[in-house]
Amino acid sequence: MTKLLEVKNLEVSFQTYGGEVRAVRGVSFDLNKGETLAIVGESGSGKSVTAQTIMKLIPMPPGKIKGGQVIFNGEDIVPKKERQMEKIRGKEISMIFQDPMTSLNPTMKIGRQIMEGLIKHQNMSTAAAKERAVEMLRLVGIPMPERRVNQYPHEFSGGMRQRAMIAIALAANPQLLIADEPTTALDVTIQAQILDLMKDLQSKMDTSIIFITHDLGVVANVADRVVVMYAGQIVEMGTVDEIFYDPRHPYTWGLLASMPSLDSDDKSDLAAIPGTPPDLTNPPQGDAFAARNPYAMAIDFEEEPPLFQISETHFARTWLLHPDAPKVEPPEAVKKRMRKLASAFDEPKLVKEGI
Amino acid sequence: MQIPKEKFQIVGSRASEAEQISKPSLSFWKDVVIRFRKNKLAMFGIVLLILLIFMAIFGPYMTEHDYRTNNLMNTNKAPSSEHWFGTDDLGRDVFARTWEGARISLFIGVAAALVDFFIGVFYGGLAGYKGGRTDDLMMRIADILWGVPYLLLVILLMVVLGQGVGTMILAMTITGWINMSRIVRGQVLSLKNQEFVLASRTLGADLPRIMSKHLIPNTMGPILVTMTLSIPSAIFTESFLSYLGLGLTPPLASWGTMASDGLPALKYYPWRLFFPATFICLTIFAFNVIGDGLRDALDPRLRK
Amino acid sequence: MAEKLVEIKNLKQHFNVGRPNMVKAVDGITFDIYKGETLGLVGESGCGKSTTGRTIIRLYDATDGQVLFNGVDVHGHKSAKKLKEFNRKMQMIFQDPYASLNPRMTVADIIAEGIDIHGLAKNRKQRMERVYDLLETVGLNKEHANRYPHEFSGGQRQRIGIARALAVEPDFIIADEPISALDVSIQAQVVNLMKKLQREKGLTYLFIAHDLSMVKYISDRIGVMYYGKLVELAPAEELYKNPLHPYTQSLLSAIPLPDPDSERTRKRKAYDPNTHNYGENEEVEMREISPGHFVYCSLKEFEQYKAQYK
Amino acid sequence: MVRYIIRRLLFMLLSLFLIITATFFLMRLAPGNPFTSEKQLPAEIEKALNEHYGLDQPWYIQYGEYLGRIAQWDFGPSFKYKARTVNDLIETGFPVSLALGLEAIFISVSLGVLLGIIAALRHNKWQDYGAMIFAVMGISVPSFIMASVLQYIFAIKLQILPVARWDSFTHTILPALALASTPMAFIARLTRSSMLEVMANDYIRTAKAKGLSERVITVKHAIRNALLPVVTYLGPLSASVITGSFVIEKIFGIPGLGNHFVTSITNRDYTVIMGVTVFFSIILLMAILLVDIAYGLIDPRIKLAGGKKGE
Amino acid sequence: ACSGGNNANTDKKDGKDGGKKSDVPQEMRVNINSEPFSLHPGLANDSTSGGVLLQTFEGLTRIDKDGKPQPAMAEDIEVSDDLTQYTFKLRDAKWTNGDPVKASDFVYAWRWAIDPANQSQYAYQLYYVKGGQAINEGKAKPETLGVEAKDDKTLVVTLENPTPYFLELTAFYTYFPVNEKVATANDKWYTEAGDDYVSNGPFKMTEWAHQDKIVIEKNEDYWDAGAVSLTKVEMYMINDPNTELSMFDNGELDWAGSPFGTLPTDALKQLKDAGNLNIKPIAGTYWYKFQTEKPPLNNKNIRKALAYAINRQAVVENITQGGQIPAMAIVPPSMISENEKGYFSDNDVAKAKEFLETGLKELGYKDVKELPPITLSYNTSEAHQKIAQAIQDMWVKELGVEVTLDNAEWAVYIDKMHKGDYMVGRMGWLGDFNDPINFLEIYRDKLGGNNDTFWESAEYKQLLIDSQKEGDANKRLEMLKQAEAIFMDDMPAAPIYFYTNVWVKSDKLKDVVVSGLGDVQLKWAKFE
Ligand SMILES: Nc1ncnc2c1ncn2[C@@H]1O[C@H](COP(=O)(O)OP(=O)(O)OP(=O)(O)O)[C@@H](O)[C@H]1O
Ligand SMILES: Nc1ncnc2c1ncn2[C@@H]1O[C@H](COP(=O)(O)OP(=O)(O)OP(=O)(O)O)[C@@H](O)[C@H]1O
Ligand SMILES: [Mg+2]
Ligand SMILES: [Mg+2]
Repeated sequence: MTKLLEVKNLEVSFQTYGGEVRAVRGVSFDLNKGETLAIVGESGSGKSVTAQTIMKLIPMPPGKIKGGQVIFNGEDIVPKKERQMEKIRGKEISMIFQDPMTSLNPTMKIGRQIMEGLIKHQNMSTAAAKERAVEMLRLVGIPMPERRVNQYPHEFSGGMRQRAMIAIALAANPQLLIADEPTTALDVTIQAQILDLMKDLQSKMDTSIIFITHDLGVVANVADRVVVMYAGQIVEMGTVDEIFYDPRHPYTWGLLASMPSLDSDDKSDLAAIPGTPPDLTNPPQGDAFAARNPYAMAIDFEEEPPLFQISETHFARTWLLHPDAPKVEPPEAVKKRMRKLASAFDEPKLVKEGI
Repeated sequence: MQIPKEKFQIVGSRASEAEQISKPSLSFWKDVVIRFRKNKLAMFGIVLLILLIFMAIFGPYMTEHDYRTNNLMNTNKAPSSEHWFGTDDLGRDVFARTWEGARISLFIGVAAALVDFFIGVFYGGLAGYKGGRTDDLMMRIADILWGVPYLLLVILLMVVLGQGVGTMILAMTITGWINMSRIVRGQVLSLKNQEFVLASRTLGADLPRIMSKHLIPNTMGPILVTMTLSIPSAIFTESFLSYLGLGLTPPLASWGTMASDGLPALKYYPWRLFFPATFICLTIFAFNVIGDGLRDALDPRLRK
Repeated sequence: MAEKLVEIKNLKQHFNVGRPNMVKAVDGITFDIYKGETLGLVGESGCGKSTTGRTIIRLYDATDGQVLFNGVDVHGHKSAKKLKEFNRKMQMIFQDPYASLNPRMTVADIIAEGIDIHGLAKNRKQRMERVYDLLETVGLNKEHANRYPHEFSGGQRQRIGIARALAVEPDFIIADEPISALDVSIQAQVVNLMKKLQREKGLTYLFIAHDLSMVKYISDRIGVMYYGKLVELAPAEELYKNPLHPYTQSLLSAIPLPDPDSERTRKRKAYDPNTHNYGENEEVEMREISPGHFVYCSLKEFEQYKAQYK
Repeated sequence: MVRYIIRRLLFMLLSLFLIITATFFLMRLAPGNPFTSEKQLPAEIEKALNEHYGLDQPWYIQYGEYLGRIAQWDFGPSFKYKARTVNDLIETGFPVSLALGLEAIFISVSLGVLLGIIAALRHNKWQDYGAMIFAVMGISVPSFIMASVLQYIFAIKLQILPVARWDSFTHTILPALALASTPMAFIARLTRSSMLEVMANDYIRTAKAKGLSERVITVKHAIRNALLPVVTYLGPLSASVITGSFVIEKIFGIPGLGNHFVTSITNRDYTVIMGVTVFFSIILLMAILLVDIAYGLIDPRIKLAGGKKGE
Repeated sequence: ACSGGNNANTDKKDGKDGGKKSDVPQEMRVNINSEPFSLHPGLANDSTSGGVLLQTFEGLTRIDKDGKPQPAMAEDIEVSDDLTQYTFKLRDAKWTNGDPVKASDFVYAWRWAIDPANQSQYAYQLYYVKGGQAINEGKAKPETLGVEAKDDKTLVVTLENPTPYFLELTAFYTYFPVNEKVATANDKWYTEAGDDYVSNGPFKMTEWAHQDKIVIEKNEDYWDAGAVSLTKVEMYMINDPNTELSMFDNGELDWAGSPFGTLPTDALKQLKDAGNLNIKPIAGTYWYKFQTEKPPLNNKNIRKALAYAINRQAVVENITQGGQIPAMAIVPPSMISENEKGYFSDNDVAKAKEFLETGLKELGYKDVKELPPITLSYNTSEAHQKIAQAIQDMWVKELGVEVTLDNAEWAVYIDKMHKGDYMVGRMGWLGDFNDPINFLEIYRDKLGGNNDTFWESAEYKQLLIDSQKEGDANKRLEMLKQAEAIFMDDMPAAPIYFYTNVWVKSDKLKDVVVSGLGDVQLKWAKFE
C-alpha cells in the first residue's frame, strides 16, 4: 500500500484576543491510497483545523502553522505558496464541508459551482464542463440533473445540497477527499444515503478519504482506520475494529460508553463523561483529559502521557498503558464489546517519537 | 524515564475542576471594551473626541474674548497671538466662537441622536415585534414621512415653536429616527424568533419585559453604531439648515452656522471657514471611526 | 396507565394560510401524554416536531384542534392571570444551547427570569438562594451565577436552560431536541440529568429528537412523525421491536450503530410514501394494532399490520 | 412576479396619496402665500390672484381639484414663474438633474465599490486604512464645503475646469464629483464591511478549496453577494441624487430640479411644491421598487411574491 | 419735451465708434441670478425680469445716461396745462416681427395690465392714469382707462392727478407696449423665445433656456440701432455670488455684481482696495421699522434713543462695505439733497441716552433694566443677520437695553411684518421712480400699504394729500420735506443707510448705464 499523505507533528495555533489557541498540538498520522480514515473527537478538539491545514485553508492570520509537516505525494505542503496551493486544491485534494446550507454560494447556479473547478483544473470547455456537471449530479443521485444544474442552492433540499457539495468535491477526481462532518446537519435517513454514496464512489475511483465526525455510528459504518482526538492531540489511533472492540484510551471508552444501545433495554444511567473539554488557550498540565478521567492517576496531572503502541496499527496516548499502571476495567458498556484481537502485541510498547 | 510507582495511583476525575472556568469573567461589554481598545484608529477617535469635548467645555474660557462681543474696527483679522483663530466679519474672536459652537454642535448632535434613539427604538421595536400588518403599516407611515418635503416641515416647526436649539433638535429628528427604527426593526424581526425570546415567552414574560430585557439589549450593537453615525448627520443637517437660514439665532454660533458664514469668505478670509470646517470634519471623523471600531468590537464573528 | 396530563386533539398548525407558500407543518395529530411519563417524538427534519411542541405551549396559536392541560383547553384561555398560571405549569427546553440563552444576561438573571415574572421570591436574597439551588440541581455551582452564557460550553448551557425551566416548578416540560446540538460525550450528561429530575420531581416530558437510540433510552412511549402527521405511536420497546409503519422501519434501519460488524451487514430500508396508495374514500387514521400501539393506516393496511404483528 | 409588482404599485399609489395629502395641508399651514412680497399687494389684486388660482375656494374643493389634476399628470401653473407650468419646470429641470445624478452615481458606485473591495481584500493593511480614511474624509466634509473647495482648487487655482454652469462635459465634472463624494464614501464603507462579511462565509472557503485564485473568488463569488447591501442603499440614494441637489445646483448654477425643492418652498409656490414632491416621491418609491426587483435578480433566494428572505 | 435731434447725433457718433472697433467682439456675458418670473412687461414684478425687459423693450421714454427721461418710442411729448393730459407722438418704429409700433399697442398693453383678470402684481404702477385704481379694483371696465389711441401714431393719456414724474414712469416696464396682434393671437406669446416673442427694444431675445440662460441679440430693426454696439448678450442664471465673482475672475463673465447680479460681501474690501469696485448710490433706503403699538416702542423717545444709538458709519464701513451712505433721513439724497446730512448726527450716543431717560420716565420705568426686552427681527440672509447682530451689540452696549434677535424665513417674515407681529423689523425700500413721495407714501396710512409700523399722523397724511394737488414743484418739495420732518421727529422707523449698487466689470466694457433707481441699460454699452 502506498502512502498518500503523511502528517508529522503538526502544530497549529490561532492568535485571538483571549490569547493563543493551540488548536492542534503535535498531530501525526498517515493515510494510504483508497483508505478511509475517520477522525473523531469532541467539538473543538481540532478535527477541522487539522483537516483544513492539510489544504492550507485555515484563515491566516489568525491561524498559524507553528510546526510539523504535511507530506502529500511526497511533497511538503506547509511551505507552499498560495499560487502553488491553488494547483493542489480542488484537483488533488478536495473537501466537503460540514454545513451544506452555507457552503454553497447562494447566488451562483449549482452547475456553475461544479464547473468552476473543472474549467480551472482540467482546462475543459464550458460545454464539456457542463456536461460533466450534469453527469456528476446524476452520479450523486440527484434526479433530473439536466434541470437541476441550472438551479440555485436554495432550490435544493439539505440532502441535495450536500450531494451537490460532494459532486463539486468529486468532480475533479481527487486523490484525497476530506469530508468534514458531511452529514452532521442531515437527518439519519439522508445521512445513510450520503454515506452509501460516498462509499460507492470511493470504490469506483479509489479515492482516499479523511472522514471527520463525532458520531461513532458513522465511524463504524465508513472507516477503515480511526483517529481519536482530544484537546488538539491524537489520543488513540487504530483500525476500526481495534477502536471499537479493543479501545485503550479512557476517552475512547467514555465515548463508546456514553451512547445508549438500541438493542438493550437497560435504563440505568448512561456513563457520561463528566465535565467539559479543556480550554485550549492554556491547556492543562499533564494529560488534558485527566480532569474528566475517572481513571486518572496522579501522574496524569503532572506529565503528558507518551504514545504507546498496542499493535502494528494501534496507538494510544495514556499512562494506563504504562507497565507500572494498575490494570483497570473499562466501563460496563465497553467491556461488553471488548474482544481479544489477534493483531495486538502482548505488551504495549512505548513509542519514542511521535508517529 | 523513571516515574515513581505511587504516581500511578488512581485518583479519579476531578469533575468539579473540569467545570471550573479558568478565565476571568468577562461580560459582553467588558469584552467589547477590550477589543475596542485594541483598535488604534478607534482609540484615536476617542482621544480626538475627548479633546474636542474638553475644548468645548474649557475652550471658551481660555481666551479673554467672548463669542458675542463685536468689534467692528477689527473685522476679518487673520490668526494672531491676540486672536488665535482670527476674527470674523463682526470682529468677534473665532477661537471663542469655535468652542462656543462646539458646545452647540455637539449638544445638538448628541441630543438629536438620543431622541432618534428613543423614538427609533420604540417605533422600530414595536413594528418588528408585532410584525405582519402592523409592521407593514408602521413602515409605510415612515415612508410617507420620508416623502413629505422636509423643508416644509422644518419651516412649520420654526413658525410654530420659534427658533432655538430645542426646535433645531426637533427638526433634526423629524425624519432622523426613521433610519434608527428601520435598523431596530430588522434586528428585532430576526431576534424575536430566537430561542431565548421564545423561552422568555414561555415563562410568561410580557411585551415590555421582552423588549427591555431581551430585544433591545441584543440590538444595542447596531443601535450604538447607528447613533455614532447619526450624530454627524445631525451636525450636518444643522449646518444645511443654517445654510438655508433655518438654523440658530445669532449671535449663538454652531460649527454649521460658522462654516456656512465662512464659506463665501473662503477666498479672502479662509480661517473663518477653516476652523469650524476642520472641527466638523474631525468630529465626524472621530464618530465614524468610533462607530467602525464599535461595529468591529461588537461583531459576533470576531468574538469567540 | 396513569392519568392524562396533556391531551392533544386533532391539532393543526398551518403557516402562511391563504398564500401560495402555505405549509401544513402540523396536520391533525392526536395523542395523550400521561403524568410522569416521557413521550418521545421522532421524525425527520422539518416534519413538524418543533411546531407541535411550540403549538402545545402556545408559542403559536393553533390553526385548529385542542390542547387540554389537566383537562383545560390551553388555547381557550383568555385571562392574563390564567395564562400566567399555565406558563408556570408547562415549560420548554430548546434545541440550540447557543441561541436559547440571552447573551446579554448573567446566568443568575436568566435562571431567575421565571422567578421574577411570577414573583416567586420575596426578596433578593431568597431569589439568589433559589438560583444557587437550581444551579446545584443541574450540576453547576454558585460561582457560575454571575457569568455570561458565552463562557459556558454547550452542555453547561443546556443545563442552564434546564435550570431556567425548572425555576417555575413546572409539571410538564417540552424538550425540543435538547441534545441534538451537543457532543456525544455531553449528551449523556444532559440525558442523565433529565432522568434524575424526572425521578425526583415527578416531571412529565415531551422529548423531541431525531436520534432514535437516545429517544428510545429516555422515553416510555414514542411517537413517529412524518410530514405533519403522527404515523406511529407505541411504547418504546414495542416500537423498536415491532415497527409497523414503513416509515418507522426505514427510520430505524438508517440509524448507524457504533459497531463495525453490524454496520458491515446492515441493510437500509427506503421509504416511499407512494406505496400506501390510499384510495380517495379510504379513511386513514390512527388505529390500535395492539394495546398502546397505534399506527396511522387505512383499514386495509390495518388488517395487514395486524397479520404482520408478532 | 407581475402580481407582486402590481400589488407594489397599488401600495405606491396609496403612499403617494397620503404624501400628497400631508404635503397639501402642511403647505397651507405655513405662513405666507405665493404672492407675499415686500411691497404689499393691493387687496383687490390679491383677491383676483387668489380667484384665478382657485385659492379662494374652500380647502376641500382645492384639494379635490388638485387630486383630480394630479391624476392626469397635470400639476398646474407655477405661481411664481408666470405662464410656466410645473410640468414645464420638471421637464426642463429633470433631464439636467438626471444627467448630473447619473454621472455622480456612476462615480460614487464605481469608485466606492472599488475602494471598498480593495480595503476588504487588504483587511488591516495600509490599503485598508488608506481607503477608509479617505472614505471617512468623504463623509466628513459637507457637500457645500466640498463643492466650494473643488471649485476653488480646480477652477480658480488650477484653471483646468470651468467654474460653473451646465454646458459641455467639462462643466459636469466638478458638480458630479462634489455630489458623488459622500455617497462614494458610504458605498466604500458599505462594500468593505459586506465584503469582509462575505469573505468570512463558508462558500468562499468552498471556492478556495476548489483551487480558485483570489481574483476569481473575489470577482465571481464575493462581489455579487457583497453588493446586495450596496444595492439597497442605492435605491433612496439614486432617487435623491437624480432629482438634484439644491446646494450643488446653486453653487454651480445648474438648471436642475433640485433648486425647486427649496425655492418652491421659500416662494410658497404651492403647485411647484406639490409637483416636485409628487415627482420626487414617485421616483423614490420607484427606485425602492426597482431595488427590490434588482435584489431578486441578484439574489435568487428572494422570491418577490413571498417577501424578503429570512424574515 | 426734448427733440430727437440730440439722440440722432449721439447715435451717429456711437455708430462710428462701433464701426471703428468692429474687430473687438461685441458679446457680453452677465449673470442675472435667477430665472425672471415673467418676461411679459405687464406681469413682470422683479428686478431680474426688469433687467431683461429694459433691453428688449422700449417704452414711451427711456432714462438716459444722466438719469433723465428722454423720448424713446415717443418722438414728441405734449403736456396739458393742468399737467394731467399727455399727448405722445410716436416715432416710426418696428416690432421685431416687422409690424409697426402703434399707439394702440400701448393702449392694449396698459389696459391688459390694469385688468384685474390678468393679475398683474405691478398694476398699481398704472394707478396714475385716470381710472386705473378703480379698474384694477374691479369697479370699472378696463376700457375706461385714461389712455387713448387718437391714431396709429398718437397716444393721449389722461392722469388722475398732476404727476410731475410721469415721464419717468413711462420708462418703466409696466408702461411698455405689447404687440396687440401677436398677443391676441397667442396668449402665451411671452413664455418662450421664438417668433411670437415680439419686442421693440434695442435687443431681441433669441434664446430662453429656463433656469439656465437667456440670450439677447442686437435688434437690427430697432429705430436707434446705430447706437447699439453689442451684438449679443448672454445672461446666465447662477444664484451664488461667489460663483459669479469666480466666473468673472476667470473671464467667464464681463460683469459681476449689481444691478444684474450680486457680489459677495466678503470680497468687497479686496475689490475696493484693488480699485476695481464700482459704486453708485441708488434711490433706496434700508431701515428698521418699529411696531409703534408695542411697548416700549409706543414711546417715541425710546424709538429715537434706539435710532440715535446706531453707529451707521461702522455698519456701512465694516459690514455692508459697499460704499453705502449712512442714512439719517428716510428719502434718499438723490431726491432730497439735504438728506445726505440728515436730521440728526450718526452715532449720537449722548442724545440717545437723553431720549432713553425721557422715554423711561414717560413709561414709568426707573431703570433701563425694567424696560421690556426688545426683539429685533429680520429675514434670513447673511447681510441682514450681520447688521442685526451689530446693531444688537450697539444697543446693548450703548443703551443697556436687552435685545434678542429673531430671524425668519422670508415668507414667514413678511407675513409677520404685515401683521404687526414684531417689535423692530428690518425692511428696505427701493424707489420705483425718482420722487420723494414714493418713500413717504409708504407711511401715509396706518393700515394697508407697506406701513407695518401702525404709526399714523394726521398732519403727515394731510401734507402728502395736499402735495398731490400742488402744481409748483418747489412748493411741493417743501411740503414733502415738512412731512419727512414730522416722520423723523416721531421716528416710526429708523433709517440705517442708503443703498448703493456695487459691481465689477471688464475693463473693456464701456457705457453700461446704471440709473439712480438701479435700472441698467445696455443700449449704449460696448467693448473697446
Ligand atoms: N479561526 C479561528 N480563530 C480562533 N480559533 C479557532 C479558529 N478556528 C478554530 N479555532 C479553535 O481551534 C480549536 C479547534 O477547532 P476545530 O474547528 O478544529 O474543532 P473541531 O474538532 O472541528 O470541532 P467541531 O466538532 O465543533 O467541528 C477550537 O478551540 C476552536 O475554537
Ligand atoms: N414560522 C414558520 N413559518 C412558516 N413555516 C414554518 C414556520 N415554522 C416552521 N415552518 C415550517 O414547518 C415545517 C415544520 O417545521 P418544524 O420546525 O416543526 O420541523 P422539525 O420537525 O422541528 O424539524 P427539525 O428537525 O429540523 O427541527 C417546516 O417545513 C418548516 O419550514
Ligand atoms: Mg469541525
Ligand atoms: Mg425542530
